[in-house]
Amino acid sequence: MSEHNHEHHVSSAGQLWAIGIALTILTILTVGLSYVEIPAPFDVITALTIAFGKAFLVAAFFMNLYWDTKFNSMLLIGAFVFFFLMVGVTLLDTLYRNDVIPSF
Amino acid sequence: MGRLFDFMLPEAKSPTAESTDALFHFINEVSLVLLIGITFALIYFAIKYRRKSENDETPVITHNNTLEITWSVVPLLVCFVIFGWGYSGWLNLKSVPDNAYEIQVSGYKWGWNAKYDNGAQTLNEIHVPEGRPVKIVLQSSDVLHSFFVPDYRVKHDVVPGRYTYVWFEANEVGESQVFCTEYCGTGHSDMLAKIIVHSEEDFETWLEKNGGGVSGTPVEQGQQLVQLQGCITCHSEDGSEKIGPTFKGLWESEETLTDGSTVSVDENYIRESILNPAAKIVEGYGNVMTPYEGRISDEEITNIIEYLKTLK
Amino acid sequence: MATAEVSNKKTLKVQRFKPSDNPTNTYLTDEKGVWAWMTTVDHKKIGIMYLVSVAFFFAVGGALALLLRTELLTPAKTFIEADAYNQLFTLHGAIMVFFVLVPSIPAALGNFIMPMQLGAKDVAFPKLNLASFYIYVIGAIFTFIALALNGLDTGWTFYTPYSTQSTTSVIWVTMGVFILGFSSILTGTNFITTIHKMRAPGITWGKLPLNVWALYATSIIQVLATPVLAITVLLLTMERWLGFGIFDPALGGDPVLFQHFFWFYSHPAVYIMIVPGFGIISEVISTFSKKTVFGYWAIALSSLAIAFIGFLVWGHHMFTSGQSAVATTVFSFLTFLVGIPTGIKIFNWIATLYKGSIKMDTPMIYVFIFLFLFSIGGFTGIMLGALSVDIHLHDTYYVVAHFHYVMMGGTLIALLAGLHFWWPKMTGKLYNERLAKIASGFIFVGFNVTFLPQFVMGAQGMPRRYYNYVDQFTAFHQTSTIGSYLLGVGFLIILYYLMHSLFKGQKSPANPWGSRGLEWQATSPPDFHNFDHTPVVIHGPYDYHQPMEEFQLGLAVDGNGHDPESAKKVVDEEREDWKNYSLG
Amino acid sequence: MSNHSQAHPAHLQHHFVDSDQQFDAAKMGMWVFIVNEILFFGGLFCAYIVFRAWYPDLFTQAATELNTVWGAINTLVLIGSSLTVAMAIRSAQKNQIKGLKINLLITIALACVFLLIKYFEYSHKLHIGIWPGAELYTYEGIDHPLAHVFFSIYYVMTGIHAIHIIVGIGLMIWIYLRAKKNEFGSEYYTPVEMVGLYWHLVDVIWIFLFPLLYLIE
Repeated sequence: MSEHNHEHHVSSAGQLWAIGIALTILTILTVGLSYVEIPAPFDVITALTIAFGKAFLVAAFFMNLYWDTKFNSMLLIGAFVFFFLMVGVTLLDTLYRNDVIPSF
Repeated sequence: MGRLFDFMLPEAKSPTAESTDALFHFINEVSLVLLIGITFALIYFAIKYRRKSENDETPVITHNNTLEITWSVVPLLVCFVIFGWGYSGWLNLKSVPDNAYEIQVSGYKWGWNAKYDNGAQTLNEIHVPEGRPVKIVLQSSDVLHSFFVPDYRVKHDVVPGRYTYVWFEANEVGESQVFCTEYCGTGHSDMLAKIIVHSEEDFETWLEKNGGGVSGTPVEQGQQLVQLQGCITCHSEDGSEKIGPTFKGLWESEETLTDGSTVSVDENYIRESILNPAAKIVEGYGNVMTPYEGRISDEEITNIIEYLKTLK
Repeated sequence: MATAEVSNKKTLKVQRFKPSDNPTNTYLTDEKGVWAWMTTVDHKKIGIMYLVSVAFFFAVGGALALLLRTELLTPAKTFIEADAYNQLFTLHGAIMVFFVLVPSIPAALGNFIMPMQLGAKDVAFPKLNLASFYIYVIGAIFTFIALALNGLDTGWTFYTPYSTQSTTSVIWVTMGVFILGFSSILTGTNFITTIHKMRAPGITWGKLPLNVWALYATSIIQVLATPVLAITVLLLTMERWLGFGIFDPALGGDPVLFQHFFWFYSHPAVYIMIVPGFGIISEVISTFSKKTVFGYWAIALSSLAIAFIGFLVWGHHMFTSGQSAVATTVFSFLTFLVGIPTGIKIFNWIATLYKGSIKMDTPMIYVFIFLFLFSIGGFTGIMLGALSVDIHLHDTYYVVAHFHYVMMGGTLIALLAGLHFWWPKMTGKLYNERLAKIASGFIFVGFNVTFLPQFVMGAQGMPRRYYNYVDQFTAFHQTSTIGSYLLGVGFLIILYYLMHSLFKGQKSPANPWGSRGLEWQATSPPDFHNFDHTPVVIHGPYDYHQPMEEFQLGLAVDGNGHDPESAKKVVDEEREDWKNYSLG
Repeated sequence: MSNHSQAHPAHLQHHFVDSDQQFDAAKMGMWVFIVNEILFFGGLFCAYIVFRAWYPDLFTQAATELNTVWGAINTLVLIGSSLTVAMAIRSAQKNQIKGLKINLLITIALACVFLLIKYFEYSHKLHIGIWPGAELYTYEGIDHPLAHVFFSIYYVMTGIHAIHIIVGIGLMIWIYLRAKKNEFGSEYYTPVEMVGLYWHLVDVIWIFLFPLLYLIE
């Protein structure tokens, strides 16, 4: 029975509100940017970057990962890694169906 | 040649088989050596180090890095060789020679329909010339099938809504078996075909004789159509029992449906049963037929009906 | 009384707790009656309930297999119709995969043994554990409803568009599989947490039994892969019900995408089935050689390597499916990489035997059978990973033989090894060793007679899932059928002597095999709380050169060891001192 | 094993050594559960990405049918509820039971607002013929043969998310009732924190769903 004996982190109210406001601003930003004409791949990239930023804020400060054991953060990162592997490898098929012979 | 595992493979009848067979034998032989080694070690250790008393002392051997690395790296290298070998053989299976003769083959539940460049059609027989690369372009009209010719070591899934292909070069006159290897329902194991290899001249003659598709009177055309469209895979013409009701005596008969009602067989009933078979199912049969909507013209339906009228 | 230094340099006051050979109070006597069993949160009882269910489903799936083999005695119809045959092989596959192989070792044996190997009183979430059992039962009920309605004829793989067009009860089964998936997910979640948080003092990662390592790797796969299965069958249900258009080409979908989704779970699922088997082999081989496992870390970490690489090879089920050439190449390459850690394990196990003190009791016989059969399964797997050869062998009986060698010759034989190994622990009874050896002979011979001919006819071109076949394969099929009957006889013998042992068997001592494993330092059968004390571990689980007494240590406290403060009591003495503890 | 020691707190289950171990185990179990939720939605995102890569036109055309303003408002509603649930945990940690209850009630209310907006979005679409699946889909405003595929993906993603919201509401009502019985405080608030983690996860998923579905025209 290992790795305990730590103090539970208690966030201050100001801190939580600051995160909440940051998330609100990012939401307004991403909606605003959707009305701006950004060339093709970059619109998605911006929107997803903002989304990942928001997800990071929620995970790190609302879900307390910032103060938690590293292992729980690893679990979250691991989940995303496997998700990207799944998508990436599936796209290896779906994007390259027309190449009769592998083009590398 | 006489390799140890020759008995496992059917005789190769296409150059596409060469690389595959060589690799098959190589893996089998390496595996056999390793398996004998493993089995020998197991038996030898079990006898040599059998327990003599309950107080036996055993040495503490936790690990040995040299050994660990050896039996990791050596198999890895062998695996790389196998990968490269398999990859190059597979590239050959994908690269169709430019002069290949093209045949359109369509899989359906449950048969294979082949169309040739001059309009000739065959059912469950694919006629090919000897000594010339043949490209089979595959399509499916219902579910997944898979086109497999063991003699040529080629196989590819037949996917609805897409074209796929295999190629081979038959190097002797004769017949080769075609199997469907993707499960497709009741008649999956009956979805067989033969590849019939003619010499180059015989093939040209055969092609000319059968060119131009269906011909003749409406009844004659109908008779050819029930063959080519694969109707006779499931519906017999002589009254014998198959997956669907027989054609013999069908015309103007009374059929009892699964919901208990009866219907008399007329033009419109037959037309509906071809285009939308699920609408009325005859009692005692399953709803397994593929709808022919979009795959058959009105004229062809009329000809089939004319032919069915003759099957008293 | 003495003190022992454990992992984090903490010195604990310990004493020896020798397990009694005649326990009066065990988990079997603790709470009796059907209701007490059905509502229990005890991991041991839940494990037993899983074991009984798995045995039941195995009997059903096995009976279906015998029917299939009987039908295949003749090239045309022998005694059942094509549609019935298609339903039988679908059910055989679905039952064996979802109801037997996936839960067999982790949920049945793992549930019983793993917390004991950690020196824990239970898994981290006992109620969740019971819930996963009932979810499993509900999933099974859904499947049986499907059988009572129209059955299922899609093959266990549910390939679209056949599965969206089939007139059988596909939705009931997909919902059953959806529900069943959650049972697997919850077990995995429970095990990961248990292994991290519930280890007894002294069990560092380097002293974790290899069975626990294997279950850890398995649980990771379960948690990561099973949700994708859930979403796949959910989308398939929607495809059938509403015509979603994601998988059915007639509606604009892509059938190959379905195969990606399906195999993203179902290939790792193969490792969910086999990796726990590896754990059992490590335990048994060490015990019956009385020797430290050779290459502990190689075996432990190769399980994790298999778990990881196993996620990236699913496309080798799809070499002929029409996936892109790039994907095919990458999948083939990665497939060879996943073969290596498996090979490493086999070599390490054999090296463990070297200079051991080998006793060929029934569990060890099954380990030998495993090593032989699984090697064949592995080699033929390499064969199927090679691109050009796989084109020829894909979807033939060669593949059927290959996965039976891996799943039955591997997982099921490992399960039998584990069952015979831990049977005295679970029931407190010994079984008839002579009958057990005879049965293992039947199984070994029967298995090879059944499946070796399938390699040959597969390579000759015999496709799988065939009701009728061409005449040239008759002899192979008939040999195979005879072998399957021998297998059936073997399993009946096992059923007989295990039942006999349960009711009339000789009483087992606490540790009949002289194992150093922590689970053997409890009574047989164990107490409700597994141990009467909090175990303290100072040696690795396979340190056969250390005296048995030093594997029987526990926190020395007044009372029962439940005092939460006692775990933290640090006694200020030197390490050497613990050796002076009184053996009385 | 009968006599539990006197020092045992009421919430401590028999198989744990102490409260810390119990809390850590629960939290880790919850994170493992979150991992599998991510992979669960991951399957849907994968289908989304594959179809988007195949038919980019379909996605940009079809997304115009989704109302960005309501989507954005719903995003803010969920962010607000995440904030209040974080405040609820803080209240529990500081032994402020009243604050815990008030924050839970606000969270439940915001979750209901989210569902209400979702209800209006759904009913509007169903009204004009945008149904999930090819069989029921009748809307003709989008000139693309696979328009039904986009909306199938839209409905299944937002639908499963909405089911998570409903489950979350149920869990918070349960926590609220337990809080009313004074079961939580600075010594023991594990269930509050677990439900909080779940709720934040639901929020994070929506944070990705919103730009991918609503903001791509």
